[in-house]
Amino acid sequence: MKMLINGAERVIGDALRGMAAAHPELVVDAENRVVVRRDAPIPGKVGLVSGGGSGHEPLHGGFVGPGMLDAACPGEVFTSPVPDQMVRAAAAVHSGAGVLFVVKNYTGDVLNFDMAAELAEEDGIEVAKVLVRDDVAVTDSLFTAGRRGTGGTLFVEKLAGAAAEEGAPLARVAEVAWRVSDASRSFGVALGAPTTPAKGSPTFELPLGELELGIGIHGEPGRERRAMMTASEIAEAAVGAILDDATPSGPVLLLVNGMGATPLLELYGFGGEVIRVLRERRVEVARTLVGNYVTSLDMAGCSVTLCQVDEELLRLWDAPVATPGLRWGR
Amino acid sequence: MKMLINGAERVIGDALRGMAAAHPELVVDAENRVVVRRDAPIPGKVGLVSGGGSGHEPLHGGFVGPGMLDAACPGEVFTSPVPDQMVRAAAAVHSGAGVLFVVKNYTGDVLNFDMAAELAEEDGIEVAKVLVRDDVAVTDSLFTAGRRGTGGTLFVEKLAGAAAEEGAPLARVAEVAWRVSDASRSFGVALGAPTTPAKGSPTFELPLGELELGIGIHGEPGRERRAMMTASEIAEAAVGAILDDATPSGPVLLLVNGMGATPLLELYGFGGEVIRVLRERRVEVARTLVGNYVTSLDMAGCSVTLCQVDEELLRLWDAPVATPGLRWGR
Amino acid sequence: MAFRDAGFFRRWLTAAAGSFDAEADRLTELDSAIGDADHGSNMRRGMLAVAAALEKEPPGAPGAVLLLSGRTLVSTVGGASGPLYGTLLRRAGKALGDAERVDDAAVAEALAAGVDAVAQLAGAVAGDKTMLDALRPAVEALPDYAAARGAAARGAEATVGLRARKGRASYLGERSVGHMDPGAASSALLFDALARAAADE
Amino acid sequence: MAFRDAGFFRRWLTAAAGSFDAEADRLTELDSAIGDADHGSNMRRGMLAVAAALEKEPPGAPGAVLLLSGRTLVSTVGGASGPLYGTLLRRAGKALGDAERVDDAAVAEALAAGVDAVAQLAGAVAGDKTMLDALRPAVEALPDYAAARGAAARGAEATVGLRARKGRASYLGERSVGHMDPGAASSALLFDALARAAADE
Ligand SMILES: Nc1ncnc2c1ncn2[C@@H]1O[C@H](COP(=O)(O)OP(=O)(O)O)[C@@H](O)[C@H]1O
Ligand SMILES: Nc1ncnc2c1ncn2[C@@H]1O[C@H](COP(=O)(O)OP(=O)(O)O)[C@@H](O)[C@H]1O
Ligand SMILES: [Mg+2]
Ligand SMILES: [Mg+2]
Ligand SMILES: [Mg+2]
Ligand SMILES: [Mg+2]
Repeated sequence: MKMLINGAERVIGDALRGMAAAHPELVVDAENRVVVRRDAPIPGKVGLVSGGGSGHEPLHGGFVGPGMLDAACPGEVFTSPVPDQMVRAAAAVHSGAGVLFVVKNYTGDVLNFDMAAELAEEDGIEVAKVLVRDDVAVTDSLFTAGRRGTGGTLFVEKLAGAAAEEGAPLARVAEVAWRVSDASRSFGVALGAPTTPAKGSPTFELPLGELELGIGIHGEPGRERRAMMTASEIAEAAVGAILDDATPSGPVLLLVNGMGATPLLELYGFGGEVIRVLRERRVEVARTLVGNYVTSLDMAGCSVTLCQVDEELLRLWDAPVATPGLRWGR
Repeated sequence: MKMLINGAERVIGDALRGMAAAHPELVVDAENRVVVRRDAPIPGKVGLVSGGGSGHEPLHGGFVGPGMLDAACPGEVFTSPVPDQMVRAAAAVHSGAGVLFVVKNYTGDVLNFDMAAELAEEDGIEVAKVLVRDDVAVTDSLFTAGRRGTGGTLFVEKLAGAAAEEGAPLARVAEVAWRVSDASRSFGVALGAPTTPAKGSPTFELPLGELELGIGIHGEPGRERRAMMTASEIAEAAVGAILDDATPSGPVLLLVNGMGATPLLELYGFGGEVIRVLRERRVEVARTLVGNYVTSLDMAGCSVTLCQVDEELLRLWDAPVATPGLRWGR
Repeated sequence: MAFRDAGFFRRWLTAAAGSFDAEADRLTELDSAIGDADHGSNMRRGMLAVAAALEKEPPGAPGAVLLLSGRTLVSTVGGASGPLYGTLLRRAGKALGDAERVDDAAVAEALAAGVDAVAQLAGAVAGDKTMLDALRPAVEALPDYAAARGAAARGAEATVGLRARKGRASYLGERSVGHMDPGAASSALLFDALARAAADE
Repeated sequence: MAFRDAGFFRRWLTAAAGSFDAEADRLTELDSAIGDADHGSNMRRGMLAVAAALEKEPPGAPGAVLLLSGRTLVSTVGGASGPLYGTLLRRAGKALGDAERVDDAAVAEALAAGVDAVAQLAGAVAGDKTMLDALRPAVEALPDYAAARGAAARGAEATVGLRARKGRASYLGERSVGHMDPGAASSALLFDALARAAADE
């Protein structure tokens, strides 16, 4: 497999050095692997820290900035970062108002963030945690590690970030974050597998004429392999899986997310089908975002995320945000 | 090849319907294939119209909005739109102050826009035209169709769009556009070919261990095939080709552009190398943009564009813009 | 020398639409080697639109058939080939005026005028490896339709050895040598259909 | 019963680092089938960091060797395996205290405490298709190091038939059956290196 890299070992460091050079509004510590907004810590403001394996860009580093994250910790490709990074990030953004860890629900992420929370609290930093677990493809039962965090992470980081930017205290920011997390549902589909630099070949084989339903964002195969479907059928399957899990009783935010290698042209066509299905199922879409936001390297495919919102959450969504990956209102 | 579509014939119409559903701030006429900002025509404002083959998203439809284009005409995949679309777009955005056509220098685009200009002028609309021809991989001589328009298009549309938004008259907007066009230089590299819906297989074969230097954005092979290179070597080749053509005598805007399927993680690493080479060659980078902006469906690869700017152009770059693909300041 | 009415031109272009429908993949394949892999679908789309337009409201005069067809190509094809083939037919249509029947000499003259207009619009000359390398010898062989077909085919074949100086293929420089120009191949299809229409009379 | 000093533990973990370096691709391949294709590179990175740390400032006591190694794993591996293997070694290190030499019974007891800590942190039990399916039988076979190696290998082998209930592989449900758990495979490597270190004494 060909990659635009200097060697598998250098991928993360090189990317962070490039981020540092491209974004003077961020402080990027490529050695210790922490991305922090330049004006942190902001007196009186709760610090939002997230992180996870790399390969999902712009998540998380691209969501650092006013109105969203204060810091992000990029791990190795598809590998949770280590506690040292998180502790360093917490210290960098802590102004005395405490820190919220936004954690995608994977065993590795949970274990590392928990260790970090313990260490940060030993350092006198109050830490709260929100788990994102929005992927309805995973049955949440005793027989799994629980639902994965995928596209819903964007909503949690944006809305909790807006609350923190408004000056809400830690308990309130955490409450918003949990509310958003609980209100988010996602479903993903792969037309092809990603290739990690370390492995150098696709993480699974997907023959022509087949697709994977219910995939995650780490190159793991999905819940089910099926004969190739049209965009319209895929939209029905994805929306169907989400609504079967829980039908929203109010308006939703909609994320039509590309996995990395699916052209925006196709993604918009797919998004149109998703909106059609939602309309047929009488779900009101308040805001729509179409693009590559929570990716899986060069995976071909897409995911759909719905997040039910009330007036307050909608206001937080519309609030200004200024990050490399998401920006409006300033 | 697997695609997230309903059939090759439906790709453009479906994408436009999806755009219409996702972007209430745009008027998307999927049947006639014109994307117009909802508040057009704006009294006294010059209308900016661009267009080209589809498959380069967010270019051009994703650049419609305050501070950039007033309308865009999407053609079939990699095929220039037809004059009818352009005439319709011109009429939709014409407020009496005239219309500027932003045309990428390809035979098809030039011929169709020229026909449209004639027809629009017959309808009493004053039309000016700017050609974007920034690709240094093409020798501009009697023996070619002249340089292709690629990444520089983003700069022309943004800066001329800002000038038009400020209320500059047609002659002035055209002058800015030509100045930006003349000051822009690009070079592109492919690690893999794109697959068009109509053909269904990659437009050229690129064996493992090889890459194409000097590619365009339509799946055409490049100037030269070479053994695979590192990101650092590719950055040296791309920047070298640009500076060999013309070394900037002042600060530049830098676009590190992904062709569609190259992960942002790799693109940032590559961007870091580009900035390093520019620093070594004593070129001052005033602003940097990293991302997938002028794409070629699912092509793996990247391009580098430099645009030399003076104080006025830098101010126009920093001016607010609010489009689906590029947004800041509001 | 035979006279041709509107029906002849409609049969020609309808037959050509059939050829383009059948040969679209081959043309796209040619365009894939030295262009952007769309010539076949461009021409199929345009010619099927031409056939539909001619079927819907069949014009009564040869000139009107060519004008409508040319305008339809301009409105539906896009790319380089839309304006070029559109100009070819529109210019030829104008040359034929309102006459209800035209002789083969007039047809030859009109198509030659169309090719001149293409050359002027395109800024291309013989040997540039474009559709003109098939169109020019073809119109020069008219009014012998069979000879024109052969000349177009040979002209297209001869583009294989040429280095492109116009259109997308020119970006490839030396690498364009060794491939047939897709536009020249489609021009050969056009004159093949013309010869078949003439033979059927 | 033999006594073990810090050198023994350093040799164990340095040998293990060599195994992980050599076997990284195989572990990643296993993780690719039912996980995210990173277990090999995770463990190689972590264990090479352990070997480097032990080389740079070799601790003088068995407990300190394990503590330093565990902390290094936590700081360099990430993922699920970093905290889990880190906890295994840190907990075992704590159990060994400051003693300069420890007997095999103490080693067995310390590693068993480490495995208990892993189980508690991970919330996993036997049969969940995780590293515990190799770790648990291995520590139960201690202090016989060769038997522990065999038990770990058999435990890893037995995960092939299991359906995963913890970690990433659990997302696959039934589709996880038929593949060896990568963490169990790496645990077998760890006990293989331990047995070799013991045999070399
Ligand atoms: N300047 C030109 N003069 C004459 N013919 C041209 C010129 N440019 C392109 N062509 C013709 O157009 C053909 C390509 O048509 P098509 O693929 O439909 O358009 P595009 O190149 O815009 O994708 C070429 O094979 C060539 O024959
Ligand atoms: N809850 C758990 N309990 C015990 N072991 C686990 C648990 N979750 C994961 N593991 C182990 O971790 C291994 C995966 O490690 P690794 O691939 O490095 O981390 P990640 O799954 O985060 O990518 C699995 O094969 C399994 O043995
Ligand atoms: Mg992992
Ligand atoms: Mg084309
Ligand atoms: Mg073409
Ligand atoms: Mg893993």
